Amino acid sequence: MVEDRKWPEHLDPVVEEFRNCFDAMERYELLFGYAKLHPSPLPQEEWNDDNQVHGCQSRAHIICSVDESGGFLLRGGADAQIVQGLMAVTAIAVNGMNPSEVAEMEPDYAEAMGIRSSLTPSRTNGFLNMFKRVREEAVLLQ
Amino acid sequence: MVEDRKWPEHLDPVVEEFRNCFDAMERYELLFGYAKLHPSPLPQEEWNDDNQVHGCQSRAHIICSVDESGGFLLRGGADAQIVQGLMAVTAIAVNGMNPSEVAEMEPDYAEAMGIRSSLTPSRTNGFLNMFKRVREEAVLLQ
Amino acid sequence: MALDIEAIRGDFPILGRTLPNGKKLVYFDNAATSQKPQCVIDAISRYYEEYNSNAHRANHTLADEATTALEGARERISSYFGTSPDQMIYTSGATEAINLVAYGWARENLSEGDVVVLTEMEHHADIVPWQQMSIDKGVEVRYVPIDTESFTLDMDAFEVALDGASLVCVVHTSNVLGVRNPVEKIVEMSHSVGARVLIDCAQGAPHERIDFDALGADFVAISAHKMAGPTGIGCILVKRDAMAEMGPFMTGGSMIKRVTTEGSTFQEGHAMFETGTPRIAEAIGWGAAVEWLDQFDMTEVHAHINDVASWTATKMREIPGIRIYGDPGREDSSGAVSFLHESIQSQDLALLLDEGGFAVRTGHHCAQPLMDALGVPSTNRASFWIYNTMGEAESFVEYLGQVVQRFA
Amino acid sequence: MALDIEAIRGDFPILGRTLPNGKKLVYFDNAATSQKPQCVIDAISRYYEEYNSNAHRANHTLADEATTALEGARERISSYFGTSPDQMIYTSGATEAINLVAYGWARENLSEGDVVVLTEMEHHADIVPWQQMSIDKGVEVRYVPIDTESFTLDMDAFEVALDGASLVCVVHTSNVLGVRNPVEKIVEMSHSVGARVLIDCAQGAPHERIDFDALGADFVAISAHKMAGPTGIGCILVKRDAMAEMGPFMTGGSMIKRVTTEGSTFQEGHAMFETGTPRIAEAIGWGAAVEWLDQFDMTEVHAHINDVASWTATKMREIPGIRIYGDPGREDSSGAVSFLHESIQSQDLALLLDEGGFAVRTGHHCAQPLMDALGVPSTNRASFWIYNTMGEAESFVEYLGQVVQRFA
Ligand SMILES: Cc1ncc(COP(=O)(O)O)c(C=O)c1O
Ligand SMILES: Cc1ncc(COP(=O)(O)O)c(C=O)c1O
Repeated sequence: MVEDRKWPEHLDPVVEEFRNCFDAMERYELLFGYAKLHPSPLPQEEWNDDNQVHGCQSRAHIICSVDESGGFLLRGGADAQIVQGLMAVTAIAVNGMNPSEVAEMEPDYAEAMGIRSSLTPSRTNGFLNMFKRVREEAVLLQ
Repeated sequence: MVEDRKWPEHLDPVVEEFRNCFDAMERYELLFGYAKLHPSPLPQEEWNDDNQVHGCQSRAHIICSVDESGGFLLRGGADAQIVQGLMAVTAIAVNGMNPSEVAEMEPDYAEAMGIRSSLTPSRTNGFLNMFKRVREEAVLLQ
Repeated sequence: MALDIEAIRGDFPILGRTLPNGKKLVYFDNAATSQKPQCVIDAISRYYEEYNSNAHRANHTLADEATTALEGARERISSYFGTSPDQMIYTSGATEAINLVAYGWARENLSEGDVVVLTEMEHHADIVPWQQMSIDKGVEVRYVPIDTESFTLDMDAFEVALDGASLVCVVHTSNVLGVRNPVEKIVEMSHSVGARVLIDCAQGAPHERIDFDALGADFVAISAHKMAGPTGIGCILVKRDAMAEMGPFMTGGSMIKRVTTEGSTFQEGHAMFETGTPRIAEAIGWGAAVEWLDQFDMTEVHAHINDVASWTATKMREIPGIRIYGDPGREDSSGAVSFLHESIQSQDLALLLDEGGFAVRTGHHCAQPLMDALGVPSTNRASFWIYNTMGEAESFVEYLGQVVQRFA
Repeated sequence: MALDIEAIRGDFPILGRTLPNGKKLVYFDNAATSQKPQCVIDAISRYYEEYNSNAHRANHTLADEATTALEGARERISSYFGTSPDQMIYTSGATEAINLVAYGWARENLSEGDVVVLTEMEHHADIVPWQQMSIDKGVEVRYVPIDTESFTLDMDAFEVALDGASLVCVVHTSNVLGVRNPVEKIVEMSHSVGARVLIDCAQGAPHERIDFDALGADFVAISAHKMAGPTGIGCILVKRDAMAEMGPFMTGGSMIKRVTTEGSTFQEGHAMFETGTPRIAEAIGWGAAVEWLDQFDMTEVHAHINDVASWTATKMREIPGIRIYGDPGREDSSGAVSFLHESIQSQDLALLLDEGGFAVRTGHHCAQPLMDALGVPSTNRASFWIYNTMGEAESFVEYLGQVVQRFA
């Protein structure tokens, strides 16, 4: 697995944790946990039309920026815990990375984590829309 | 056949003639012949909107009346020979009959004659529309 | 004679399906679309395999067979709905049916200041066309509110709204609440003030036998795909005198009498509103669906569905945090159970239920004004049909209970 | 690599059919509708048997699978037509496609005195909507005549008609004459005077690869059922900037952003024009048809069809009394052979041919202005497609000769 992964090495333990879950429901439980432990949450007061991620049936908002040391910072919030959890994992992955690295990232860690419902574009939880938006913003922040 | 026929007895020889044909093409040939020998044709000059039979793709016109002796008279014309032939056979059947008998007639002689294309309402030669119109007029002439 | 649900299930190949995660499918999304029995699927395949042809002007055998089947379907479907073929116009579904009334009837007959009465529980398909008519024509649109305690239409408000109305458009059965409106009374009251009435029977037709002539509504909109038929077809039933007031909507082949470069004349009656190559396979498939449905007594079907819905709702109410919108099991209810959990967001709940094999719909169900009235942005909705079993309902309630326990 | 016609025929179950009179079916009515390969029929059945569900807002597995298949079909079909999914709007066929341009674009952008240019060889679907626009909006409709010797559009007259035109609507290939118009030049000339162009590719798409982006037309109308796809579906391809000028046509669910009792906002782009439950099975079937067609080189397909048509027409001309309308075999021709016999009326001839198993279409072919220009009320039309063989053509010509001998 470590060979062909396309996510930053420091995400490995997180991915591993999900892979060690007994079943899908346990993975969702874990994801709900990550949702609560989001490293850089975007409080609901800051949600607005500009930072809304479209194509999600639930509401999702992100703001991307670069911190003092040039590292990427993804702040995000969603009303659905599954989206919020995937946002949290994504933030763990990208926060601190070089924006140009973020711009190249692939969303396959979600698949590796075994979150089935994250995999198809038509799923309205909108993880893929969120991820695409992150990459677009990373391009602009390079 | 004579048992359960629903057409006037004097049509029997005509029906028989068709039944004795070798195949469908021979029947059509015979029908083309009857078209030319229509006993009471309606010349094209008399075709108009009022006497047009609707629901035929080809043009068909009929005028029904009662002659001096109280017998039904069907005059008809069509630009398609197959319709014209079926009209001719119909005229042979109904001419001279009592209108109330005509009003009760069924179009099954065409089936007995083996004219397949006369059988379904969707066939655009419109035999069935023509026949229905004859019966309706017969009701009015009773 | 009681319904043999297991035998009925046997008619539906999809109901035996195992999902990619190994769970058995439990299909509770019937208000969105029903499943199709094998005989419907076969009728469509047989058409394409044996007698596919463009219909009308049928001078060859295949065209004759296709036309006969197409018109036979119209006979069968219109007669199932208690009316005659000339009062039925094929559309692509209930949405196009209502748009046809807007473009074909209202555009010709309504003008500035005329009043169209809707209700807060209409589907978007029965709201947006009228809002557009209001923009284009200056028509006034009124919304009859619902009572959010009983989840029924406020009939006093309806009576008030009727004043001066030209057209009344009411949903037969709400796709969110499962509540059936008193459509007989609505038709009567509307006619008494001289208004025409459209009843949106998209949800009604799968749950009871709609008798168009007996109901007396001027327009009834129906979708095939919610009543065992294929996608892409439905109809609008139109009373003869209302049809006589209509002008053409979509134009082109078939609906004409004569076209010249100077202008065209049109067919009369329902033929004026059907243009282009007909939805032949779809009509034949729908005919087969109606024939399939016709073997059942719809009163029994409704009772069965209501039993399952009622039992499910009762059990769900025992699960902490679950709130139900509507009153499943009530006489005027039919098979849709809308619900929310107080802390598990509806999308999350939908995905967690999906993990258990349960297909429920989640969202605003194309009824945002109703969502606004209920004060929620969306609901989860389990909706039942003829082939759903008490066993499925039991496993659903059990699974939902576990989910709530783990995730709330 | 030459086409293996026998192998292709093997894909079409209907082609093996024996008619009730014992004759083998010879299907020469392809311009009305094509037959469907087994893979298309199976794609539809598989949808209903395995993953039927309403699409969009897909929070359960079945809905996800249906949505993925529906959108996958849009990708595949739009890419087959050389464009991107956002420039494609599903309709029920070419007729609705053109009506969508009339209601969605012309209603918003044309007003009294604006000029719409048509041709005498348009199908009614591309005439009547513009006549209605002329009644509703006072738009002027001009008809470019055809040269009845060469059966081609009078391009000098076209140039004159262009003066002051806002919209030009031309059929890619005539369903009666089989003649392909110089659509590239027509697009260029129309754009040079600032007019938008609609090309009716109902007949063009089955005979050549339509590359929407390369063609540069603003609107292209297509029917699935004439190109191996199911009934009830088609599309309008719309250039991005033309789409931006459009307003909503049919309204209801899906095409909205937000509905309140105060009013509604709509989706942008193609989503604004698709409302109601999608034609899911139909889209999936059409996607399968496009995939099937995509295995062939359409230049070879066209050459094969043209060979058969050309040979047939040449032989038919040797039969006494037969007159052909069009010039089959010519480079700009494609597979339709319209004809009349001087003394055997066209309906009679159709039924006599049917007796031999030959399915040809007879009538005005929804092109009465063209019939008027040709000075006939109707024609017989044999139209060929990919699976027709020289052997079928031979038996047709032989049988036709016998009919003429016997019945003329
Ligand atoms: C040239 C042309 N345009 C438009 C149409 C209408 O297509 P449809 O009936 O599929 O809507 C046809 C088909 O008959 C046609 O041949
Ligand atoms: C009450 C109601 N009306 C109208 C519609 C629209 O039907 P369709 O999408 O089949 O056009 C629906 C289906 O979602 C509905 O539930």
